Amino acid sequence: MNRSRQFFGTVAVLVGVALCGGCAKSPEPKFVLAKSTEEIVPVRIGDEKTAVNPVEAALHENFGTPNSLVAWELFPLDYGKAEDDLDHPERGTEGWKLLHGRNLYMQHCVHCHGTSGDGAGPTAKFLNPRPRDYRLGKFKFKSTAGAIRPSREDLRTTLEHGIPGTSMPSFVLLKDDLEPIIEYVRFLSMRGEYEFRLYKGIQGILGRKVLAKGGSVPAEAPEEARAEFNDGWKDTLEQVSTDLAEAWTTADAPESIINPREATILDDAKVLADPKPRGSVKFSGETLPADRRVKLDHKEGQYWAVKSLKDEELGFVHHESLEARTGIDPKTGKPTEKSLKRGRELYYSQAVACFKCHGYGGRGDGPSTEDFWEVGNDSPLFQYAGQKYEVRGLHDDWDNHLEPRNLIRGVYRGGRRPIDLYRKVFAGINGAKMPGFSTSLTNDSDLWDLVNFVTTLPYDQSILQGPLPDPSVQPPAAPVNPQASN
Amino acid sequence: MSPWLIILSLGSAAVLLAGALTKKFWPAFFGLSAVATVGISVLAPSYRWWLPGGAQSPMGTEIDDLFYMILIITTVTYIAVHVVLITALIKFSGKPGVKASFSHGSHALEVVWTIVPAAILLFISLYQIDVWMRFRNFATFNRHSRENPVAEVTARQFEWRIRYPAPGKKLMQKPQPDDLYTVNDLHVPFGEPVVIQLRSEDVLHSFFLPHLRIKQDAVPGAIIPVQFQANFEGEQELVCAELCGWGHYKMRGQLTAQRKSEFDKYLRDLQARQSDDGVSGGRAAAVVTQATPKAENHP
Amino acid sequence: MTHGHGVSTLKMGVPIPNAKLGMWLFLGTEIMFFTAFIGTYIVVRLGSPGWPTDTHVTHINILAGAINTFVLICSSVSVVLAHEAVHQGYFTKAKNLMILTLVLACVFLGIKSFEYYGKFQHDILPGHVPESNQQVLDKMVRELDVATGLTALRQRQVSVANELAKETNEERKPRLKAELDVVNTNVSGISKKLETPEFNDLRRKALAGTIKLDDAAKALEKLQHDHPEFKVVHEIHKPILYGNLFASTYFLMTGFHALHVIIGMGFFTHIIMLGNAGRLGFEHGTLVENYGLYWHFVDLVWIFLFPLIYII
Amino acid sequence: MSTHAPADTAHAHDDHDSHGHAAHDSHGHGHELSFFQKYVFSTDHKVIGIQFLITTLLMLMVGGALALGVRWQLAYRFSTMPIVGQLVFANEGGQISPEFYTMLFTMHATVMIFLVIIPILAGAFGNFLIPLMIGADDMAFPTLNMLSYWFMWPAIFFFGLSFFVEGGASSGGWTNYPPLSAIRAAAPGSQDGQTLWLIGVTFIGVSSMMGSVNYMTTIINMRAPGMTLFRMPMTIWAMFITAILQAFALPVLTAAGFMILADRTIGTCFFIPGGLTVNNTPTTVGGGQALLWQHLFWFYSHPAVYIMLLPAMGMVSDMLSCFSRKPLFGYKPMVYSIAAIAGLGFIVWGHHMFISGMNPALGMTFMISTMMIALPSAVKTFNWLGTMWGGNIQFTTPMINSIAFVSMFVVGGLSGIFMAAVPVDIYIHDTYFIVAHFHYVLFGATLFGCFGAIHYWFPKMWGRMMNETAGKIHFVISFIAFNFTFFPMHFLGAAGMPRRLADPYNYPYLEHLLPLNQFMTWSAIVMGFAQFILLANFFLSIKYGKRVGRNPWNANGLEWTAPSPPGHGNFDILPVVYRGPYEYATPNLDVDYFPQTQYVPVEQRVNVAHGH
Repeated sequence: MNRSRQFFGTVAVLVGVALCGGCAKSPEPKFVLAKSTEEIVPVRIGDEKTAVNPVEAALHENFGTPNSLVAWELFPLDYGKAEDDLDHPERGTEGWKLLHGRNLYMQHCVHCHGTSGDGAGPTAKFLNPRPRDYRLGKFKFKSTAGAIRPSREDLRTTLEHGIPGTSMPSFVLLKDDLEPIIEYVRFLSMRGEYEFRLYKGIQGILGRKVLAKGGSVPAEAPEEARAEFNDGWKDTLEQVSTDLAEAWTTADAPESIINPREATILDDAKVLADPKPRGSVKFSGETLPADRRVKLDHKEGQYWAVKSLKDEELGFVHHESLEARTGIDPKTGKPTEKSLKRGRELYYSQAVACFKCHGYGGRGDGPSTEDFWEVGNDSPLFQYAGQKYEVRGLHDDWDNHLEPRNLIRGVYRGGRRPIDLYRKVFAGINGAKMPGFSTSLTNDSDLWDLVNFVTTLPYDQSILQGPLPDPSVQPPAAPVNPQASN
Repeated sequence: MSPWLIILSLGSAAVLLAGALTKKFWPAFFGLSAVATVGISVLAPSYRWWLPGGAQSPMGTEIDDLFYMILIITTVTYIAVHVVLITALIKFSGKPGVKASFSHGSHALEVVWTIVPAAILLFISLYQIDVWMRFRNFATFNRHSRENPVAEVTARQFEWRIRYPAPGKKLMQKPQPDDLYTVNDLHVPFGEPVVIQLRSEDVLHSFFLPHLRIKQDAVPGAIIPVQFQANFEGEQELVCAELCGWGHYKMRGQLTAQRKSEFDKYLRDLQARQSDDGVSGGRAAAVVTQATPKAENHP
Repeated sequence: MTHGHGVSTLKMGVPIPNAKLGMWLFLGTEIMFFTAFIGTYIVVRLGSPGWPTDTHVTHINILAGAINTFVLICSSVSVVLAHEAVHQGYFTKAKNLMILTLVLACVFLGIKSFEYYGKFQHDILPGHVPESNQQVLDKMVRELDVATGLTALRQRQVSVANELAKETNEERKPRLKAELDVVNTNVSGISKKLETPEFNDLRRKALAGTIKLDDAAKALEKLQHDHPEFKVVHEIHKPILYGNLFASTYFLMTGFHALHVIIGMGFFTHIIMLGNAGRLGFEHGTLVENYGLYWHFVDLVWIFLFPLIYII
Repeated sequence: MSTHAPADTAHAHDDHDSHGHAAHDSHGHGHELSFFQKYVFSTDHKVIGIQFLITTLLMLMVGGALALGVRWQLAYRFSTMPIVGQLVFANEGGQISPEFYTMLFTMHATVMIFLVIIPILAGAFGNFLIPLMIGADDMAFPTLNMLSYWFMWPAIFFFGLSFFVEGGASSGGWTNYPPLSAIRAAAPGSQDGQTLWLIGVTFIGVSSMMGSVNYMTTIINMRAPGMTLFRMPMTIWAMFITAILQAFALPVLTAAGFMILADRTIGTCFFIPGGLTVNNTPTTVGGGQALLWQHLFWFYSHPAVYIMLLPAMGMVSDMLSCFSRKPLFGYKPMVYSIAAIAGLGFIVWGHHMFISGMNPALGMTFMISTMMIALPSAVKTFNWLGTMWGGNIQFTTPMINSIAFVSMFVVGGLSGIFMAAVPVDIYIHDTYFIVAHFHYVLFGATLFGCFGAIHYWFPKMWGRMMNETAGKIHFVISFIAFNFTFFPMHFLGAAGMPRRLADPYNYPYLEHLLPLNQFMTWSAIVMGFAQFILLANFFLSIKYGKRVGRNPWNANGLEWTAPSPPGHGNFDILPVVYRGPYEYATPNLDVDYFPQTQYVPVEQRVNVAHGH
């Protein structure tokens, strides 16, 4: 009997210990502060009794924590107002979309992109390329120009198609759930950018030197100094939030989207002498809006009948027009030899110089990848701006090593449609070293020639053959930053 | 909790109690476990803890039939073995002073219980060889679908990349400029055997269509044709069934089976979308016109 | 575990000492070990549409292999004689025969390393063999870059410059500056000397893939003639399809065999040391026999490997 | 050392030490040995066996903890995982990362297979029982034996270390399929963790190889006088055949391990096909075959499945016969069955690869051989039933565990037929049906067999009994929780739930399985904690258990004639064997057992049934 008691006593103790270990309080997910924000020494703001980190306080007030989110009306954020929807009872809660988005984000995205959207989740460090850090407000693959934020539609495209050639998979099957995720990603991005800009704001008020040492206005600083800081800080908060709100509002405006400069070929069209192939012909000669889908009908060899589906406009386009604009042979739908030749010329030209990054053989191993590149002012490592990365090769704005695309593989991260490639050539890739050529190549047909060249490369490498550019020209000293103009 | 479960648990308690009172606790215990096992298996389908609906492909139906055949054989064996076991436990529970019967075995019994299972097992294996050969032997595939694979499915970490030939063309092993690409959503015409070419770009994956009972590993370095026939119209799951890395569970795809005409239209739409160059009357239109010389006037 | 004296008639089991039985069983596991390798070789070879068999391409030396086979067979004989000598009590003779075996094993390894040297010379190493024209050219570019040494130097340049920029201690700055100057001079000197127009031209064309292999070989030869620094670049040979797989299996099988040879040499050394110490006696009969068994096994494996790798 | 004196003279010399064999001189005098030589680096097979046993019991808890991690994720996907989540994944609110999940199940399998099941059977019981049951004074090569134990520790160390290196532990599944495991960039766990895993497995391989050569030599050559092959207990037969399997299958895995290690480190390409792009690292060059690894791996690992089962079968046969107080039914068919399982075990490996894209004709061949291997298993089951039938069954803890073994083995065996049938396997391959199947065999059968064996031979190890009540409570909880945990897995498999998914409910057709999974998880937790009862019972009984004499179970085997615990050299008199080990309930004897060593004068023999 005694012996049995000993057994069970021991067992009970062991079980108890194990249970206590297992049932400790579960941690809450938390937004991580950027490294730079953490360096700020707390100050007393306004009439506060205790010193706080001003950026942290502002973030907490305006965005909350993952478990209690705060949606700011000022931002163009559809956080999901409460609805009466019997089919979806969860929509009755205020902010349901953001909450739903957060839940989905915590299930599908957090491992790579991190709770704060800093691209530093537990899985991130092993992925190549690294997951996006949303906090700079920069997105690579989008249809909007330059540094403009991505539209909701762009984010949806990325989620639906994934990013081929990277670890970002396609989430196309989430369907209705995509919208909340997009909204939450926008929320995280705004939050991160807000943080980043506030830091820059403090830097502006206090000067860079103080911050470089990780300093701020000490709590015991003279009253005037603190008052001055508080005034400046108030302005900064206001300025940053309105700027941000505007930036994100612009993103969804239709005019932010890049379309081919000559989006239609109708303006070139000539009305035939006998304008009666099919009843009355109404042709204005004006440029049709880009979103209007047009169908072509093959007609008598050299002419194309163009019919707008929307309002039955009918016009005739010269056979050569399509070819002249986009380098496509309308008979075969394939790029013309002339276009490919011109594309090659541009690829190896000193003005466009694609080969410098994408390589002499299009394999993404150009001379630029052999150089050491400088840290930019905008990068998270801006305190080292002017110094060089010790890893050879290009770096993106997130300080990650960057490999120019291998054009032979036929994998296009931003999408493989001609319009996607056009946009890349037109405006460059935001955050990466790919510059836009909208200013250097004023003629759209040049851009299309490049697109044709690039889309043909995976299937026919013979178009690379020919003399190589003059070796005496060194690679450019600094990258052409597409954001510089914005 | 369903009433069945309540009845089950109360019954179990009663049996165990009765066993304990009659000093037959252990026979009752093991007997109960056997009864419970069978019982829960009978109940399982009503909780949908069972095959995900009837098989939606002819091959799947045959596999289901085999499954049920084996299930019957094994259930009978299971019950028989346990009846003997429990009987032995009840009948021969130890009694003090009683000596067990002295026997080293029986040659006749050994022969019987070697030959009977052997015959059954041999029957099972020979019975199903043709199903297996139809699944894996390419020569038995429908000739038309074998020569005209509907798509190439390339598995990669962690998604299914799908490549269709342009409408009216054949799928080539080497990618063609006019191939059509999608991701995670495989469309096929329904009601006819189709063949896909299965590839892998990085590690092992497995192309698993649970509702069609189709599964085939995607082996890097190999192209494996897989034939199946979707007997439904609509969408079903496509799952990766071979560990392929950290995001294995993320590799969710979908099989959409459509009427032939809808499938063709799907491909044409895909083609138009993919050749979109933002220029009205540009490449998209040209390509569509190329594929269908007589343009349709309705969208 | 030796059995010097007679075995009881009531002893169950087989009439051999435990140690010998153990050795036989161990050799059984060893057979399976090499079976896996040989099986792999057969599978990958039959499973590959092509295989490099031309000895000019693979730099396999059949003669060396044949000599090695002969050497190993001789050593097997000498080890048997050594065992016999121990049994008969001629311990010095046994020791001498063991020394002979050891020497033969050394000869084997010598010839083997000569062969390996050839492989290294021509870079027929796993993962190093180009299997397409572009890979040949890429490899040449890589080796050219290594030959100039500029990549490493430029790396150093950057890290010293960064160190200098980060350095707050004024006293240390001059030293870093001086170092930076030295590196800078080195870089520009070497660059001027080696990065000639011909060098750049060859490199560029190779990267673009627009140069024929023969032309590249000629250009490389000229570079090597002008600058001995480029001598380390391997000569350009045609791509070898399945060359990497060949090299993998070759090194795997011969490597593990050589490892077994080395272990066997350790055994022989043990016996020789016993002999030198004058402690070799009748009780070592089983030990010598076991070592001999092991050695026969090593010999046998080679007899399989020789035709598999060298002849077919 | 094994020159036993003739049997009849052995009685005269009970002073064992006075024999003074050469081999004994070095370790024949216990009092001269230091603590380390006696208990740590001991060459005594009993000490080594107990070392193995305690190590594997501890590893069982480790492997169980890893399994609970897996179960937790399946029940509460991406919510706070106790302990690990709080410690490692605080920023994410305690939800584990998906790659950590892959590491959990990989290391669960690794620990359970390589550090628990194989060593507890071959290492612990093999070591402890073989010399005792065949009447030898120790293993043939005691030093090798010691090494085989200590070679396990580097493996434990490397497996443990792998959790703390960059990228974490191996995450390619215990099957370690390349290219996932061969290319460093393919998964976080494919970095250094995978290398450590391979090194660890190589150590286990060397350890097993040393052990199996030792067992084979001992069993062949060191049996006591009279112990003919067909008088050996089933345990010994099973151990013998297991050792053969291990010795001749394992080197293949070791060789394959070296190859994959070379692929990972020095640029060979045995298992890496050319032209792959994994995680954007440079495209692979070469032309190896990914499937080759599967062939080599399963060439070992299918026999390994029997390595993980046969010894338990043997021990259960002994226990069933003893507690049915009745001779084993069909001794020779049982032996032939084991041999047949081992023989066929070498030619069925392809059934793990039915859907891997290998030649369909091969698939057919493997299907038939796989179906046929079910036959000896069935024969064994029937023989166990035959043993109990007509017996005088005593429901001791070892016995109820053995009955559980039979019952669970039937489930595991029958579910095997589903997957042996290739067309059905197309559907259930890599689903939870497989998981259910092998857990029924490995846990339901083998581990319950081991639990029984621990209770059965504990008195021989320590001279004390384990507590019967605690043993029965442990059994009841474990058995119920085990079935609650693993039986529903058949349903999950039938519902098409694939293995190794960190979040199966990502697929809508599996969403309704969540409550069932939660139920299973809680059952698993109960099962896990129930093992503390076993541990407590084990360790406390060493000190407080009831003292017993040499033969507490009235069993026949040679081991029961040795003192409890046996001293150095095991037997105080060299045993001579007169009959097989299963002569229970012999007519015309007063008692119902008839030890193998009991001598019967000639004039009485007519009245006593002959042994084997």
